[in-house]
Amino acid sequence: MLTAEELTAVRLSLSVALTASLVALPAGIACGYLLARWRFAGKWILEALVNVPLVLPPVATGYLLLVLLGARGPIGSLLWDHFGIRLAFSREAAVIAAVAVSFPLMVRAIRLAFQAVDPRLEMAARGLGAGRTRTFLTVSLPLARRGIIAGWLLCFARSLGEFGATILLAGNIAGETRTIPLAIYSMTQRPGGLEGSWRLVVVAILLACIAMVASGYLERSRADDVAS
Amino acid sequence: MLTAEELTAVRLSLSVALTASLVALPAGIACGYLLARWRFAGKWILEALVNVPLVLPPVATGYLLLVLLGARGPIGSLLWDHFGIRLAFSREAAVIAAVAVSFPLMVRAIRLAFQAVDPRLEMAARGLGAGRTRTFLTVSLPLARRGIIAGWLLCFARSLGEFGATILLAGNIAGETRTIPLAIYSMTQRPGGLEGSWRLVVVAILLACIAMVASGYLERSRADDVAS
Amino acid sequence: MSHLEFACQHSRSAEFRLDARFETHHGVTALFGPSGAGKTTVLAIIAGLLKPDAGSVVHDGRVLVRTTERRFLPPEKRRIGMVFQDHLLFPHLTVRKNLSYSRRAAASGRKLAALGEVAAALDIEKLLEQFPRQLSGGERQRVALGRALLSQPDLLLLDEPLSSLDARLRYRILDYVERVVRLWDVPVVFVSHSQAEVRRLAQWVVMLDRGRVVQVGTPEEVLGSSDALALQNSAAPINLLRFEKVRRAGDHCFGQLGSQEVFVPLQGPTVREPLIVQFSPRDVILGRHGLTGVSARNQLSGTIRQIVRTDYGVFAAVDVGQIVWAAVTEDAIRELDLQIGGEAICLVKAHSLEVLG
Amino acid sequence: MSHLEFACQHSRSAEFRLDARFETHHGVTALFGPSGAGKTTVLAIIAGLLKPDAGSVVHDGRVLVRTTERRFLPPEKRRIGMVFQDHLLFPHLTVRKNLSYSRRAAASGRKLAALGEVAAALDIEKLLEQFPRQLSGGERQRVALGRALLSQPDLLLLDEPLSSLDARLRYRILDYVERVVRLWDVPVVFVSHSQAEVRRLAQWVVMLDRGRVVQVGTPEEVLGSSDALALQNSAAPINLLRFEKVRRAGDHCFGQLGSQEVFVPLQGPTVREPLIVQFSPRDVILGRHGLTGVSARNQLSGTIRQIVRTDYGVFAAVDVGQIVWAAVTEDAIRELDLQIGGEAICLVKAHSLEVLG
Amino acid sequence: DGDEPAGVRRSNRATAEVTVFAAASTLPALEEIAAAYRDERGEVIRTSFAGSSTLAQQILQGAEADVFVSAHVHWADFLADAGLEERRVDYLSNTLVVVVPQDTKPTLTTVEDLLSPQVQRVAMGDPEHVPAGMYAKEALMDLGAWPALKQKIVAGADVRHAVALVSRGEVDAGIVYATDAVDAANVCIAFELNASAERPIRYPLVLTVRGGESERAVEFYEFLQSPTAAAIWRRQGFVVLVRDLQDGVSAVGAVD
Ligand SMILES: Nc1ncnc2c1ncn2[C@@H]1O[C@H](COP(=O)(O)OP(=O)(O)OP(=O)(O)O)[C@@H](O)[C@H]1O
Ligand SMILES: Nc1ncnc2c1ncn2[C@@H]1O[C@H](COP(=O)(O)OP(=O)(O)OP(=O)(O)O)[C@@H](O)[C@H]1O
Ligand SMILES: [Mg+2]
Ligand SMILES: [Mg+2]
Repeated sequence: MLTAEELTAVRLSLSVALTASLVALPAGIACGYLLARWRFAGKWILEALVNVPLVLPPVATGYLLLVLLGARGPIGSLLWDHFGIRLAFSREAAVIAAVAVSFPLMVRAIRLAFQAVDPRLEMAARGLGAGRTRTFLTVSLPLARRGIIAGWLLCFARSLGEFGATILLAGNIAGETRTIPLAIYSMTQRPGGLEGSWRLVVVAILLACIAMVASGYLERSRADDVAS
Repeated sequence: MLTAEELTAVRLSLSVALTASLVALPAGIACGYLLARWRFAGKWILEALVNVPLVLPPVATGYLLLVLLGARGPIGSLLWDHFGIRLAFSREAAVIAAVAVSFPLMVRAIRLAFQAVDPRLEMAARGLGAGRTRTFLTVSLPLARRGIIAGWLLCFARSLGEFGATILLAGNIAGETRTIPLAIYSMTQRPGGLEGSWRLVVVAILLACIAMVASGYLERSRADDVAS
Repeated sequence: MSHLEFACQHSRSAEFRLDARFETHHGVTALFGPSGAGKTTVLAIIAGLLKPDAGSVVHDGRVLVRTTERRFLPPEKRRIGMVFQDHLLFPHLTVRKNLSYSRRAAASGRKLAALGEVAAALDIEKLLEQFPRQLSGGERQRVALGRALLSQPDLLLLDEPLSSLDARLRYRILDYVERVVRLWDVPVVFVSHSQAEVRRLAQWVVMLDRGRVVQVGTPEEVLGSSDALALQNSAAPINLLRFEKVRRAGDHCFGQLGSQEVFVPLQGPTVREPLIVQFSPRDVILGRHGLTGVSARNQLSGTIRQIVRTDYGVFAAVDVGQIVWAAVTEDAIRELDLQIGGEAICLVKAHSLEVLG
Repeated sequence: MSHLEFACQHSRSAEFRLDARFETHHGVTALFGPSGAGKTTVLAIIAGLLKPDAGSVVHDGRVLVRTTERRFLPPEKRRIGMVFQDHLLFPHLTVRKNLSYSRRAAASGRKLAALGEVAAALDIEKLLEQFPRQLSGGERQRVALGRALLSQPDLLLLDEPLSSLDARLRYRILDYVERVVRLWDVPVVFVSHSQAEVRRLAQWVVMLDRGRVVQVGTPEEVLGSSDALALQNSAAPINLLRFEKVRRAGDHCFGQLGSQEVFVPLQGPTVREPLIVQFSPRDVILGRHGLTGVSARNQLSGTIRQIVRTDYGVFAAVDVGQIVWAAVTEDAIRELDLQIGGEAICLVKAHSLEVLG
Repeated sequence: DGDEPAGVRRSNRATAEVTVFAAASTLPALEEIAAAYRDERGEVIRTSFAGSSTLAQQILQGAEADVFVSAHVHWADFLADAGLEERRVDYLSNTLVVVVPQDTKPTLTTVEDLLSPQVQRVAMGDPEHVPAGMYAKEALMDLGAWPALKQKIVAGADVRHAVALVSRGEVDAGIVYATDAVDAANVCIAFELNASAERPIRYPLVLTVRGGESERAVEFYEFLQSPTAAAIWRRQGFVVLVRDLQDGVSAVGAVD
């Protein structure tokens, strides 16, 4: 049904989105917890920082990333000089772009979830001898489970749809960085191409459906026994 | 500090994002509540539908909207024939594009918040004689307040950064639909390129900060009295 | 008079299935039974918070649920006030707003109570502007009770409404609840683990165990019965005397026990037959012969049937027509030479007799 | 022997400020006081769930908090097991996992209890695979108690651990808790509104009111005191006799009341002086002259000082050296011709005397 | 240019306004021309800038464009095929240049240099759809260098993206329009690349059917080709093709 090119794009998209959402998860959880539970001086700065990619057009985010991570950028040149790593225009760049753009969404969902956890339950755990770490792992984390899954899913879905930052940082290289959105974009830019992109659009919609069903399954609330 | 054109873009962006997030709010709350509390046959379809714009590249979303709402589209032609309303290429179109793209984010945050409300509290309210509506307005809604604010904010922020769908549905018309992201895009076409747009980028970042501080204020949790 | 008919089945888990049927047309009905017996489940079904798997609940002719007809009156239409075991106060509302949450109009011609009065009775006047999370456990319980009272209910369901209150408050609130119930004739179904509370408030007791109704009746019947004793396993036997005939004399009366008579002070204007009184073995003084010049009005002579030594003390069973248990000391047994088969006189203060009816 | 020193100030709201200081080196200490007195606040500070504004808590020489030194031992280091008033079970864990949540190793050489034993004692064996939201109120309370017992604590804090249990379970669990406390010598601080529970379990009582310690002492001292009475406001006066001198005789003894002696059965091997006994006015039978041949060992003669008619009945105060209140009926007053200034004999069963010490 | 009266901004449904949809790369020039037109005739022109493809799709979907300035003949053809074209003139052209980051010595002088190992990555507009990329690809194919260079290509979302990549030193060279290269920071032109003879670079000016019905639209359409406008086009680096010669068009003027 799909052409080889389309298939590649789908596979690449999935792998980029999956990698991005998984890579972002630990940081997302850490950030969400920090913002939900701790009070520190520069908290709002961290918050604003995390959220900047949300307000910026993705292209600008991509450009800022390029400035940072590009061969001449402070981080990029460091990586290049010391490790011989070139980030821009690689699959890794696509992942980074996806992470940057979808991270705020993940953090916000996770943060809300942690805020909803009764801090007295955490205190109860500590009273039972669990240190901060064990309390976090056995009480806070599982109780925030739903929000974390939701955050992960948002991140995954947003990564699937990410276009602007990706094309800037990772370019539009078939088989390497040409994810579904980039493929759709490329197609729509050719006369008559728009109509040709419907198959990928359908695939994207299907992916949305699958993700929804999966998340519904993962987040599934245990049956409430109140009548409704 | 800002040129008149930039100021116009900032003002326009704010007004579009504000309108979009406010217009989307009732529907977002309705959808979030429906998805959190009700069980119905086609639930996952509604869910997938809401989430499609998240997975699709915004350009594709924009194109779909254009096909629907454009002068030749089924809805667009209807509006034009019967009401003399032209949606595409207006500020309203920018609002619609922003709503479409940011709606899934809003719904997810709100849905999570409603899921976190103890259904037994709702039952208690009904036992006290409050009907479904009053229960919703006086118990569910205020208890989901934080998530609703978060959802609203996500929607607002995402709307501020929206580019792809906007340029397709609303065009890039100075003073009418040229929001900050479109202005940044337009500037990159001018001498000086991307570098010339830094002022708007800074403005966008500032807006992110303001939004964060504001939401922190709105969502502010009352002091918990457990030691930490 | 209010009438409640309950007949429902409901499975809460593989372990627990409610299958209870009872009726009450009494002002105050107590649900009694061990933890996990299904008391809260019954209340939740009456209030409409739980849809039973099968069965029906009818209150004063109104069908609240009837699964065969697929009828389920939504909770807001039931006019039932409920105090939940875990309070369920609205966390985002102040105490005042919690109390005044219900806007249900008073049923024709009666307004149960005003906020100020209820707050005063429950001693929560100073807490009106607090939020629930700023309250102590007992304070929360009182607010929950107040909220239910102020919802102008036709039926009040109270799930352990006084369990975390000290004696003083408990008495005061019991007084108040009693007054509300009497004055406005609101029927009450309440759950309590305190025999004292049940005896004081309830006219009818439904005893549940493992989801089933094991006994229904007046508090005397139910609380005094062997089932109740088994369930309660109280530390000592309890004395129950049942008088089939009662002779009325002024504001007191005499229960007929064979040829003997027992003086019973009466609170109310009416005497029901049979009359059941209850008293503790510790309220019985054993003697060898009749006494005069004491304020203890009841001296019942009988035969000692049994002397039992338990962890809780020594008890002697005296057959005076019915069995009366007396708590005795080893010294007294020796001194009075109490022996099985011997005669003895039971001295019981009329004050010690609790009339169960 | 365990030793707990508490001296903290903490403002919870504009209305409520805790300012309490007490010490206890007893096995079981009860916190007693009306709702909102600050009992939960005290426990929360001891457990480390609340940082006091100022003050210190020292347990067995370990400084748990000392604000002047900015020391605050985190709760997980305190080895304190707590049962919360609202249970705070982990909603995402089964009962079994809740019970076994604590992995704290038993303190040197002692393991308080195993899961199976605790579950059996608390009658929650069938619930082990359930989740907290599937439990009834009383079941939750028992799981919370079990969880605290299984955390191998050096100090147990129990906040109304038995309030929603029926008498049978309550007795059984009291027995078990008593055993745990005795066998393993774990000190306990507990909150209860039940005088019976306090009398049964506690060796030391700290009475709180409005954030202040109003009295500290043995249960007899505190529960019998006028303060306690005022706080408790029990429906009737309570009789307390204080014997400065006690004559020991076998397994009982005689308290000296002027020239009269009061027979007191004793449970323990030792007699403390002064000896305080308590009994209800309803346990007193008034007579006009001495009696023989009755099992009631105590006949105290005295002068009637007062006759009071209350909502709860009629009471006569007899001065037998100390005041003894007796509940009487109007009939008895008439028949025995009781008058203020007249002589009377108080007949009190030795069994009715509760020794507070 | 941003300070039009507020009333104008609001009147988005005023059909009377002349609306121009123009390829983003013509933005600086067109804004200047519109300003000149306003000064001269007192009439405000509504402009919308985006990729040519986007604009063409929008017009196809019924967007109220009177004039369409396309960066590629494809999209003009596309509209013509859809029957939306009233008049068209391939009025402008552009030049392809190879640019390098300013701080690298401009050692590149020929296409062969691009193939050398010292050049690892070459940025250009996406040859699949960005006009500049398509022209560059055809030019390279003409030179036979495309197959070898293909691997080194970094496809930009548009020319500006390619220019940015060069100026950031992200790539070793870029193939862009002269119009984009002139004013770009940290970029200098190494050499010019001749466009394919078969497919010369053309910017068609299209008067849509809708525009043909409006006198004012036609007026502006003609103004776009007036000497005033031509001067502006040229100043912005475009090549203006003049039609006064018999055999079609010839280039006059070049980079300023
Ligand atoms: N949501 C639930 N899911 C599954 N089982 C439940 C649920 N709620 C209660 N149960 C079970 O149903 C039984 C009856 O519960 P119920 O709350 O009616 O008891 P109860 O008589 O009120 O006890 P208590 O005095 O302890 O409050 C219990 O065994 C309990 O474990
Ligand atoms: N989080 C809080 N914020 C403000 N005030 C509080 C808070 N928690 C408790 N209080 C107040 O502090 C006082 C003491 O509360 P505490 O819970 O210690 O009482 P308690 O003795 O345990 O009462 P109870 O027997 O009703 O549980 C109460 O008046 C209560 O209103
Ligand atoms: Mg219950
Ligand atoms: Mg408390």
